[in-house]
Amino acid sequence: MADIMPLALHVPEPAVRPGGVPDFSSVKIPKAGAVPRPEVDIGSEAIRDLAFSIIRVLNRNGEAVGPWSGLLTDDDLRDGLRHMLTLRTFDARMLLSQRQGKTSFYMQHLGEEAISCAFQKALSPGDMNFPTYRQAGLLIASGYPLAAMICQIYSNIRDPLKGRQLPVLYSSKPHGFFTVSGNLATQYVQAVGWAMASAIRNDTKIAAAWIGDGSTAESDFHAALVFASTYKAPVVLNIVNNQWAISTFQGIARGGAGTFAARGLGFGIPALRVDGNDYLAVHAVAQWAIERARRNLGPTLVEYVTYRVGAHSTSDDPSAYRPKTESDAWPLGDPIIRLKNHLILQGAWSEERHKQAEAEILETVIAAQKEAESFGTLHSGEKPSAREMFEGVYAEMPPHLLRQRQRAGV
Amino acid sequence: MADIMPLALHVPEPAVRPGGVPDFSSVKIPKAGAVPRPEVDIGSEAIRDLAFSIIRVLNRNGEAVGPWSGLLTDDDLRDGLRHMLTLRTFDARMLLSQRQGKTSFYMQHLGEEAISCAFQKALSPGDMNFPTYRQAGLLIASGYPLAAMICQIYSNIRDPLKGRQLPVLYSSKPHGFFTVSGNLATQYVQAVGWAMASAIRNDTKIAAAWIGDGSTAESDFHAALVFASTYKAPVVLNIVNNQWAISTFQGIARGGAGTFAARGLGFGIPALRVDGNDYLAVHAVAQWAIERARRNLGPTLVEYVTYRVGAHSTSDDPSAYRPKTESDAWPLGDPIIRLKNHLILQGAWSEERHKQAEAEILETVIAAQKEAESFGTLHSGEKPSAREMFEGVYAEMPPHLLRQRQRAGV
Amino acid sequence: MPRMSMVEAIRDAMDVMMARDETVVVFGEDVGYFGGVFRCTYGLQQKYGTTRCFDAPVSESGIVGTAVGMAAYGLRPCVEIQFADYVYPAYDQIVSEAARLRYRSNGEFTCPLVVRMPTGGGIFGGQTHSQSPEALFTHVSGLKTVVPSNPYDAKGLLIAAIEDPDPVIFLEPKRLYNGPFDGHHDRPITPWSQHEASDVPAGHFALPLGKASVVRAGTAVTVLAYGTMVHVAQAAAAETGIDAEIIDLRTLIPLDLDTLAASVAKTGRCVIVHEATLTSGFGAELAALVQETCFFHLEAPIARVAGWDTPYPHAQEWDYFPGPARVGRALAETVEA
Amino acid sequence: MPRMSMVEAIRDAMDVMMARDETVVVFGEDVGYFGGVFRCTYGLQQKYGTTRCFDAPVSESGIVGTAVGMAAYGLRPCVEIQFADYVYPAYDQIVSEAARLRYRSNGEFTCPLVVRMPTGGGIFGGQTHSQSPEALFTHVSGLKTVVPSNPYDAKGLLIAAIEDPDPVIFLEPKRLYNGPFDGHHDRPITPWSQHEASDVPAGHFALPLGKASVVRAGTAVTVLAYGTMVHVAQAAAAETGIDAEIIDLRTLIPLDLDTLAASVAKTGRCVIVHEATLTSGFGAELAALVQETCFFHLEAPIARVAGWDTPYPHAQEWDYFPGPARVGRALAETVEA
Ligand SMILES: Cc1ncc(C[n+]2csc(CCOP(=O)(O)OP(=O)(O)O)c2C)c(N)n1
Ligand SMILES: Cc1ncc(C[n+]2csc(CCOP(=O)(O)OP(=O)(O)O)c2C)c(N)n1
Ligand SMILES: [Mg+2]
Ligand SMILES: [Mg+2]
Repeated sequence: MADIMPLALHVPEPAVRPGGVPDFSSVKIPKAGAVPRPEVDIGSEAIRDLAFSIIRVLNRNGEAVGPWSGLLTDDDLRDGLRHMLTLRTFDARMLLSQRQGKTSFYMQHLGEEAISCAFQKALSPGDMNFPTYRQAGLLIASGYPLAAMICQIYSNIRDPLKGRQLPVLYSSKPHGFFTVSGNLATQYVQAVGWAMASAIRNDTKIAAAWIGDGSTAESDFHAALVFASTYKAPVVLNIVNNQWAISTFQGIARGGAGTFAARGLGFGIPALRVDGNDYLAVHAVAQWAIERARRNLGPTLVEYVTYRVGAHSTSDDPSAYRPKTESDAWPLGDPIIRLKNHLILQGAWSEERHKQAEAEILETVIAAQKEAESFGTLHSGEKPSAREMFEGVYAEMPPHLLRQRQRAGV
Repeated sequence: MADIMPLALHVPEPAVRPGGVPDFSSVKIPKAGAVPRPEVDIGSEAIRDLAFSIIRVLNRNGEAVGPWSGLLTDDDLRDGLRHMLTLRTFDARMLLSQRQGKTSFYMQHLGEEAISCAFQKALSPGDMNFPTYRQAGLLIASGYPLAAMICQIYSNIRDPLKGRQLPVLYSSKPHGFFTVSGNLATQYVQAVGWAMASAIRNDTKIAAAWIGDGSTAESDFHAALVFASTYKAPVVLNIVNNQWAISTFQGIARGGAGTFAARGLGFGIPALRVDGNDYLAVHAVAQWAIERARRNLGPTLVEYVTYRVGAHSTSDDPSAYRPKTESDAWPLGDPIIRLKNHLILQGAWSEERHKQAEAEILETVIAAQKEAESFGTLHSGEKPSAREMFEGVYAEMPPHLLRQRQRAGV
Repeated sequence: MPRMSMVEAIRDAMDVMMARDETVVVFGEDVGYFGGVFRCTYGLQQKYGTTRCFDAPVSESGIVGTAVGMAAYGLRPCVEIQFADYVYPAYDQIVSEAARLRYRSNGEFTCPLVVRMPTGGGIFGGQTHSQSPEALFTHVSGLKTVVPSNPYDAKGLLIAAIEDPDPVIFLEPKRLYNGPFDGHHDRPITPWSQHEASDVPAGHFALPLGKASVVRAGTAVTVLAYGTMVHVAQAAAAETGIDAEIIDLRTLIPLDLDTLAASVAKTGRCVIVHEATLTSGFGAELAALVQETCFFHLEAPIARVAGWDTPYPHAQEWDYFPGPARVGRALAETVEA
Repeated sequence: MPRMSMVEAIRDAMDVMMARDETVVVFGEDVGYFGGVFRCTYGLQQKYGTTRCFDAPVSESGIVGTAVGMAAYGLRPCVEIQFADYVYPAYDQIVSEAARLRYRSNGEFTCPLVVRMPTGGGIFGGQTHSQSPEALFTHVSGLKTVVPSNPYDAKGLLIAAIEDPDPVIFLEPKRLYNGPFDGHHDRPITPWSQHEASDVPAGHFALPLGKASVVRAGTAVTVLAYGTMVHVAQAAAAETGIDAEIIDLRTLIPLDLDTLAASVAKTGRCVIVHEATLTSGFGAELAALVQETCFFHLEAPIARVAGWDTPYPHAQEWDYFPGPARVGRALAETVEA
């Protein structure tokens, strides 16, 4: 043992920190159109490589190329563009609202708009998303009223959740949007259970689970994969890899695996990686995975490669832990600009129409905001009552809560 | 959606149930010596296949063949045989003791003796095992006194654990045997933490984590792999796949993955499968993985393919859920017979010496048992005192416990 | 009426509900083909098929996590945790999710889920097969917590729990599974068939959650107990000859405070008994409530008899267990105080 | 003495211990490079390197699970759970492992571990950034539970916790991090620098675990409080003019029952205040102990003022929070009863 060298702990570090020059040269990006599109009933082993590559449709010139292209009409794509623009505009207004003290907290999607917007497009009515706090695009793309979202964010008297829940933790059963938890990863396994229930009842609905790169480290992620793998649950297991978990770079959660998609392979679950900033690619992969689920072929794991351009939340300042210009260096570009350029190239859009759309959307968002504000904000106007606070803990209020409500005098 | 077929839940079932004919034709068993032995600093991707094969050294004729052979001397092997025989004899006596009411509970190793006995042989003093309840071979192979084990099982006045712990949940720091938990999987991640601590302190000790096939479904398994992968902890992650978790066959925990070893690949952790009934193969693979850890190359996942021949515990009757003859059909044979035959073939052992060894070992075990019984059994003789029950909850007894002990009048 | 053990009553409750309601599903570790390590689900897979009753991976968080999703879908999962000692990996799903779905979604999503688990000691199970974690659930808003003490109650309460629109923690004192147990471990075991509470109605019958039962009327002191301790308290009363009024709480949340308070107002004295460790056990809440509600009736301090604040030991099981002698002593002290 | 906020005092405690003892390691989510979302570990990685202070994956069970292993090896890990609301995934490791290593191994393996976590509401954090789960730890034998209410105590108690040979749950009222808070959320925030408890000794200094402090002497009623509620109780006493004796428990387990009992024996009345939900909160244990110990001194029922039995709501935060008005009302009722 005398010649044994002492051990040393390996602690992964991001390539650069504030003050350094952003460097994404380690992110290997295949050409658009390069990754094949297998049949949906293929086994996970046969498509191992897809967990280590990146499926892309839009190339640098804005053309849609390769086997994953050609699924959406120009109308669909203009819809998609509008959804993304709406989400981005909504985010900007709500960030401002938070700074103005109209609410306590907000979380934006900047740079990640394509993922939730394009995914929702591939779902059918009745399907259920189990989202995190960064998938409001699912709501927007499914037509949920913006004013209702803002009322939730303001915790005002029209908040559908009666002021009980933190801003952005929406819920809408009719829009297939499961009540968001503040606890990370808990809902990943619930999505699997929901999907199992659909299969138990011989239903046709499928579920979609959502998680961030950082949160894949949580134990519930494992439970979800175990149950999905064992019972072949009709669920799409989405991982949004936006490179950061608050101040922690994705290497801390990922460890020695090349990718997050690789996790699925240990369970025999087909796993794909996709350019998360490419609306067409996201939609195509979502459709593929959803079809697998719908045809009872079991779960699919999808890793969306993207970048969190904004702060983690309004409580966060990313300049403390990463170079300010890192987002500019991100090699996959901006999802809105890329789709816009594609549509223009197709002759289905123009700079002018884009400006007009932006203006219209801003107007719509402002109108929704005004509507919401007519019902108050967190610190002004009528609030959900203290009486509401005691409701809904149980279907029927038990004696001890009745006593407490009485004591509170409400 | 009209043409969408209804979903249906897939619930895995074992190939046969009581009344059926045992069938292990689906267990693909490569020839002994067929699997290559890579350098220890190889990357996990380069040895993917090792997670889907089975490393074997002893062939049908009892010869040790291939690149994983040749590490142990005849003396070593005779030691190993003695350890396995001791464990088997010990088990038989303790099962009997439990039926005689000398203790409440017992768990045997029948068919799995090679794993813990051979693994221990590859460790160095100071290394730490985090075992489950089915690795007493680690203690036996490291020379822990049998009488002390029996005193623990009897919860008698000489029980090193003062009667506090369930039988077989031993603890021995000097023998590198971490206090066994009754809660499954919790200690897998503790082993990783212990190994990280060794690396933090620039020590040379490594840790070994142990888990059963069924327990890999627990969430702590994931936490262990995440932390081991991220910090490259010097730990060997052992999975004993004995085909059953109480009444539940391994397919329920494994799901769609071909093997349990495959789990490691999702984390970039080198993963090997080994014939758990082949003392030489177990030792060789253990040595390889331990060397990796010792050289700070990080964690290794090892799946031991074996079969739980006995009942899960003395509370279990396996004939209720699997064919009685299933263990006879198990294709990897009996670890003791295989090592014995090998030694005989080598000319280093004989039927006679074997019988003699069996007799000697039986005598040793009986002597230990007599010694232990002189200090009482669970229901006879002096017991660890009620006073002991109040000790050791904290280093120093806080006032409320003092009051309770007083109240108890002890 | 058929005679049933507690195991049979629990099984029958699930059987009745699975037959009546297609959305009831049962799963957990070893509960499918084998029928559970305590045999509470024996025969259900055979009768209702593998998609209504099945084996789960050894993952308590996965069992409860998937069950929460199923409940949100519209099923009524009734899952088993093999021992209450193993519920902790599922604790987050119970506390942060099951208990809060209704509240945080304003009723859009609900969680009609039952989590069954064997609880308590007395079987030489050591520290990981003996725990009584009820207080860890009674502190959590949104949960109901039930602890039956006999076959009749077990069936009626389990059916009510399965029918309840909210998550219910259903703790089954394992030492009572096959017969009543009054703490005299050295005496022969009596089966349920000789106990009147084994007369269990066939078919559907539910007992309301939130109603205690007075199992022995008395005037000298009120005893609050649940699960195994109901039987121990009865033995203690009989052996001391103290005219105790013994109340079986049956459900801890919601609590039948009116019945408790009426009794203590009458007797002026109160002894609380549970097997869980003393500090921050449910007995603390009971003592706090009783002194608050009945302060001006109380003639003596409320006493608590409970498991000691140590892990549940193996060899010293009967030193740990709050048996009739300890309860009797508290009765005597309280009556004399 | 240097003036410190609570964040600074906590950081300083870790800094002092890391400098003194090479076996002290600090990790958790975002605690390394960034220094923690509340900045409690800011600068420690830079000073002691990435193997002494580092970022952990988002896995509370992994953080505590690896820390238990490290503690068993011989380190003294001091880990952070980002919010107490997120401790549940680690609950099994705390309850089944950290709390029991010493007992079940008869002292062969021990667990000198500190789990720090921000607790309590008052920052509009909604149901998942506001919880006070202390009662879930006080029920578990083998754990100590500490809740400081000011910078001085925070430093002294955290150093004692790190030096303690057993696992300590260290709950930091996040609303107190940057200034004392008496519940008057509509008044301007005062920083710690204006409070005498921000006079914190430099270097090593430890306060014993298990000693309460009388923060206001009085004769009319005893108030038992900890964390944020110590300040709320002081405001309530000032505003009602009731001569309350206010006791800051500082550590819940071990509890300084002698100090509590002496006070209640003197005042004959007791009000217990905590922010956690009422039912089965630590106040229940306090009420049970006080009535047991001081029964013949008590002139009025012991009152509890606590968070309501609901999840912590967002909009109704100040309806939920047991502020000075509610505490004052209980003081008045108890004094008049
Ligand atoms: C159980 C739990 N632990 C910790 C947190 C605090 N937290 C909120 S978001 C976050 C980072 C999540 O990162 P990631 O999963 O990558 O998602 P992203 O924010 O990048 O979308 C953390 C640690 C939490 N909400 N829940
Ligand atoms: C957390 C937890 N859940 C459940 C159990 C009950 N239990 C004990 S052993 C066992 C099966 C374990 O099977 P496996 O991991 O394959 O190990 P083996 O017994 O085959 O060696 C179960 C479910 C437990 N001890 N701990
Ligand atoms: Mg992220
Ligand atoms: Mg097994």
